[in-house]
Amino acid sequence: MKDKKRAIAVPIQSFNKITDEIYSITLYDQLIAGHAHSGQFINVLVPRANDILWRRPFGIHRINADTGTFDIVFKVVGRGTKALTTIKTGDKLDIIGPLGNHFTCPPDINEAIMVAGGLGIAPFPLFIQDTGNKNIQYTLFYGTKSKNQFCSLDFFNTTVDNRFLATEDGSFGAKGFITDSLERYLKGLTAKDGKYIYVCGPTPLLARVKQLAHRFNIRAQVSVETMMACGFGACMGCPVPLEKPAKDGRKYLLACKDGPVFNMEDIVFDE
Amino acid sequence: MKDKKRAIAVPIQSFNKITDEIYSITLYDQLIAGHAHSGQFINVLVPRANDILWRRPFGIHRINADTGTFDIVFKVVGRGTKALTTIKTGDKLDIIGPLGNHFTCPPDINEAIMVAGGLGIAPFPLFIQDTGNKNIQYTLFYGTKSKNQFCSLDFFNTTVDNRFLATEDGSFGAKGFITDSLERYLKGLTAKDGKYIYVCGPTPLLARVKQLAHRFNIRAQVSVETMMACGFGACMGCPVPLEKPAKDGRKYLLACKDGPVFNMEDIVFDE
Amino acid sequence: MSNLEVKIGNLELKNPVTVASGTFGYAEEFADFFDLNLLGGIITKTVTLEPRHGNPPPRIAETSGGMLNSIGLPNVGVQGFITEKMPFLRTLKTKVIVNVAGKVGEEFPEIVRILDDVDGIHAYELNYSCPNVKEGGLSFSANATVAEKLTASVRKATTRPIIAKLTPNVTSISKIGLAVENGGADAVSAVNTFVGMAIDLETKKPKIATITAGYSGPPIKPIALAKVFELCQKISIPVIGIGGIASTTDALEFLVAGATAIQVGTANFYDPCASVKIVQGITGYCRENNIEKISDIIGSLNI
Amino acid sequence: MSNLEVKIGNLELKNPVTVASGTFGYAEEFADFFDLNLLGGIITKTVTLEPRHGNPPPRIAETSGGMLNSIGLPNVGVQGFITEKMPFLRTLKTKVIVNVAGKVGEEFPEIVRILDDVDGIHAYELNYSCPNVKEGGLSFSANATVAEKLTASVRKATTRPIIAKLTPNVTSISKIGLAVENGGADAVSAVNTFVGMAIDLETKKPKIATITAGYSGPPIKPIALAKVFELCQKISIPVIGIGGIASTTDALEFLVAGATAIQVGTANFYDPCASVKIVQGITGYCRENNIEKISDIIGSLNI
Ligand SMILES: Cc1cc2nc3c(=O)[nH]c(=O)nc-3n(C[C@H](O)[C@H](O)[C@H](O)COP(=O)(O)OP(=O)(O)OC[C@H]3O[C@@H](n4cnc5c(N)ncnc54)[C@H](O)[C@@H]3O)c2cc1C
Ligand SMILES: Cc1cc2nc3c(=O)[nH]c(=O)nc-3n(C[C@H](O)[C@H](O)[C@H](O)COP(=O)(O)OP(=O)(O)OC[C@H]3O[C@@H](n4cnc5c(N)ncnc54)[C@H](O)[C@@H]3O)c2cc1C
Ligand SMILES: Cc1cc2nc3c(=O)[nH]c(=O)nc-3n(C[C@H](O)[C@H](O)[C@H](O)COP(=O)(O)O)c2cc1C
Ligand SMILES: Cc1cc2nc3c(=O)[nH]c(=O)nc-3n(C[C@H](O)[C@H](O)[C@H](O)COP(=O)(O)O)c2cc1C
Ligand code: FES
Ligand code: FES
Repeated sequence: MKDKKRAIAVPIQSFNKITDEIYSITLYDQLIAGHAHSGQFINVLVPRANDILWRRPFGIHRINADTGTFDIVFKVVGRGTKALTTIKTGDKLDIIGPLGNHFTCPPDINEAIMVAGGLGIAPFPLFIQDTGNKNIQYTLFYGTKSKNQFCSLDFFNTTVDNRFLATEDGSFGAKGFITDSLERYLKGLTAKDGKYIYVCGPTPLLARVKQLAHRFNIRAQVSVETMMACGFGACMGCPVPLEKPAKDGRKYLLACKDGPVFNMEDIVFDE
Repeated sequence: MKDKKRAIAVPIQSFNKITDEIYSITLYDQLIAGHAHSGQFINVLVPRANDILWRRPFGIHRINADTGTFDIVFKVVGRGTKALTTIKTGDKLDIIGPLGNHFTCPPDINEAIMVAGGLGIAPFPLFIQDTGNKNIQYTLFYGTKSKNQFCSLDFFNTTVDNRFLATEDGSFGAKGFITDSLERYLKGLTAKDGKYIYVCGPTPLLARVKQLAHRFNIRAQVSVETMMACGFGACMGCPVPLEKPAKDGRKYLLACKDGPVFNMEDIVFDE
Repeated sequence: MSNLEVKIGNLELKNPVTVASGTFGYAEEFADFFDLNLLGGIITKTVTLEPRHGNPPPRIAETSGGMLNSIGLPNVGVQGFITEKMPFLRTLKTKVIVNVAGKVGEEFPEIVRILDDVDGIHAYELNYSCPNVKEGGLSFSANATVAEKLTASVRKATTRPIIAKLTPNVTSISKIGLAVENGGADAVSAVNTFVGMAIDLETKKPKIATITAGYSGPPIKPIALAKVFELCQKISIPVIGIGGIASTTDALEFLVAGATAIQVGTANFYDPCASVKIVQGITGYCRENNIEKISDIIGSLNI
Repeated sequence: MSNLEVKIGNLELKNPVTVASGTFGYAEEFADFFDLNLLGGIITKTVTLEPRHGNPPPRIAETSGGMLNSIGLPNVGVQGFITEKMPFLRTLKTKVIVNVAGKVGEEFPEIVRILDDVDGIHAYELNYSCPNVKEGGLSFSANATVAEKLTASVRKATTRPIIAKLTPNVTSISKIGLAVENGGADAVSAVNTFVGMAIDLETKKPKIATITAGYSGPPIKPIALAKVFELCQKISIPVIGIGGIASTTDALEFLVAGATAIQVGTANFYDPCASVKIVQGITGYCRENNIEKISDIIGSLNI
């Protein structure tokens, strides 16, 4: 989908604290609810407190085409997300979106291995909604710091075939990094055809998954996060370094315009 | 009273919209409730929205020594006062105060002629509370732009002997400037001994009252407003020009430290 | 309707509101958001002789109310610009000003000569002042002699209007302004970004890969306005004001200080319609204040 | 407890947190708010040879997150300072640094000579850089030769440490830094305010009576930090960092960039306890990060 870009004030249908420091917002926008795909994001003008300059990007988490609404989930990590907690149901939120490209499913896929770290879970409900009509087995690897940091588990209860959870402090699921669970799983796989990894999360997790995908020779798509001043290709502030120059000679692609989803093998993580 | 300066977070006992764009806040602080005098002010750290840097000064409007509370009243005129409307009862407000000097009554006073323009009404309830034990006749001249801009009229109903109200648009009281009413009143006065003018309001009003006080040869005290970066004598940003150099040679006094109350005849209005 | 037209040399803008180089891409990035033809003019991202990749990440950081950037002038080079970007720009019914920069002085007239054969370009802005490239960059407009010579060399290469974009990171911006005026510039634009820096305390690394970077946005406005005022007092050619302009009030302040036109920069990022809102705001201001022509405001500072 | 001591020449501060001239009065103004002896040092409002009235109002204006001031150095003059302000300052158990300025160059050593007979003064800060006085002001530190000579003349007048306070309104602050180092300064402090301006659209008047004014507060921090970093890279004497410092994080960024100490300025106005909070914040930071001595942080930038 090539979307016409738009800055629009959309009604806040509901705003909820869903777990420790994590909130969800349901926004009414027929266009996004009708057309957006997993990996795409919106860029939100947060309330102008705390000397904030830029918008803040958030992935489209889930859509409800019937009600014309969609959800984002976010975690309070700094001044922008803190300011965002002051919104109220009934207000409008000024957003730009849908922005960016999205995850894609190759025709030969039989298993989607989703790997999420923390709020990296954001695109995956929509991923399942997007692709649910295909004959795919869904396997979810989802790790957080601690028990009270998971979100949308209900959704995944009924939609994924396999679920691996881990917490760094061991308060829920396996103790340790979710990539350890992933590694065990990949080791145990007999056939690799038709398996595909989709990953979103903090950079160290992405870098580790890249190693694993390479080692086990499984294709992977990744949704990256970078700082974004604009989100729509105007500032050139969001470069993603490439393993080797693109066909047009570029050494960097732009996370907001050429991404946020990339083929794992194409890009470099600076760790 | 020579107060020890203090920056303190005081509980917001209540916060109310009292009329068009005008709000009152009741704050709990035994020291101010017990000791402050009319003309003194507090300097308020408003919620840090809208790129605000400085505190905002507000006069102490009224005190309730029994409950240990005092009121300020303010009008929304810009970004600071707008941000101030987001406070909530039960929160704390970070203030510095009491600051500044105050109105004084000479022993020979028999009539206090209070002249207020708009929010210049702020110090006068406390003025009456301060001086009410003396044998003074209180005359109030109170002008605003329009009917819905008056505040604390109830208080004055029961405390002043004479009341003159005016609005610029004629929607309440006399039509025109309150200084016109004052001029008529001063013209009608037979004896001038023991009469004293106390005035607070926008600079053009002060300048006009200065002329009248001079013309009718009545002593006057004025509470001035200037921009204030600190409010406690540190920035030297609030100079008030003197008619003639002070005893120590100074050409300017500081509104926050030497004022905000001055003898009308000592200071120059730049209009 | 008030007359909002202004003239920069013999370049006529329908209104004084333009957009700053590097903050508006090649205009196409904003075409979905509003009718670009409502703007007085568009200034492109800097074009260089050869294509450039730009600097490694991180290139941007948000500060208190402003931002740092060290993008490093990534662009497809002048030939790529002509084939890839000009076709869209040529469809616009507003003035197109191409911002150019050379690695060395000689490249400036060279690029301008190449572009001079291309239709649909109305003027050049010479980026003498990017603090984020190793080669040249700042130095072109930190030294009056260099700036004058460079301008004179470009002057010989084109009859189209040339606007010298000045750095604020100098002791006396008006000295540089006088130098480029002598060199034959039709106008100056000021200011480019300030050299700034931020540090990530956790990693103890600079927040931008190139250590220092260009500082922009609302926090620079008071300094930019003082620089623009200084230029307006001292030089005879028009001054285009830039620096932290985010609202109609900001824009009008620059005009009152003497700027003939303004550029909206960083504000485009968080509000892609910021520039057109300022066009509307100025229109409204003139109507409400019965201002017949915008030139009545320009330089109307009451001192 | 970590060791927070730092040395500025042979001046020992118990911690690197001091307060900027003109933002802390003569310390007495803040005595009610907290125990002044917790600070590393106190820098007084500028003292001049003769008393000064200061500039006419309006002297201050609030901008987006920052402020403009043109106070004009009102003060009681050096004799008044000695009789009226020193008695209180002498009671303090922290270092007292007297900031001095001359109308003409010769007044600097003259004032310092007068103060040199006075007990309780630990160092001088030379205000070469006030943008708000007609006489001299900026020019003393905008020119390297002038700055060097002036410093040398003060050097001859005293054995107490001298700190040259530099203006940021120059092309190369490190050139001036080198000059005052050569002139014999024990340290530099940077930066003073930036030349800035704001206009009241309704009256079309500048918001400050002197038209341009000094810009300070959080918005200048990124530029100030870049200037301090430049100085630390290029000169050998200690640098005291100033500019928009309002939090512990801000202060630590300057130390990491190489500053030996810092000054809290504009933040004192809205939070009179800002400086002591930073002392506490740095103490806490060192404890949590097992930093034995503050000098391990200074200049620890990871590049
Ligand atoms: C395409 C995209 C989709 C995203 N989707 C989600 C989502 O669905 N849910 C969610 O909670 N978060 C998401 N993020 C991250 C989110 O944008 C940041 O957490 C948010 O911008 C932080 O704002 P802040 O002001 O609270 O943090 P700041 O105070 O600005 O910074 C706090 C920390 O967050 C980091 N940070 C700030 N901005 C960004 C950014 N744009 N990208 C990455 N890190 C940043 C900073 O480096 C810093 O470490 C997404 C980011 C991108 C680029
Ligand atoms: C000693 C003193 C006592 C005061 N008491 C009261 C009071 O009891 N009730 C009340 O409503 N107001 C009072 N004021 C005025 C009040 O401080 C200003 O209205 C307020 O600071 C404006 O803040 P703002 O951010 O909303 O306005 P801004 O957006 O900062 O400015 C809006 C307008 O208000 C003016 N203004 C801003 N700050 C001040 C200031 N410190 N003094 C005067 N004008 C200013 C500006 O020039 C501008 O025209 C008092 C002022 C002083 C100095
Ligand atoms: C992300 C970014 C990229 C920029 N790129 C360029 C550029 O390519 N060429 C140029 O002349 N100026 C460039 N600038 C400077 C702007 O054109 C402008 O001069 C500066 O940002 C000040 O204006 P502002 O505060 O409104 O942003 C860039 C600024 C930013 C923030
Ligand atoms: C109101 C005000 C008055 C000042 N007066 C002086 C002064 O008398 N002497 C001086 O050297 N610097 C003076 N300064 C400059 C400060 O000391 C400091 O260098 C500058 O404000 C930058 O720091 P900041 O951003 O933390 O305020 C003054 C600054 C302000 C805001
Ligand atoms: S965020 Fe601006 S180009 Fe990607
Ligand atoms: S407001 Fe700072 S000295 Fe008066």
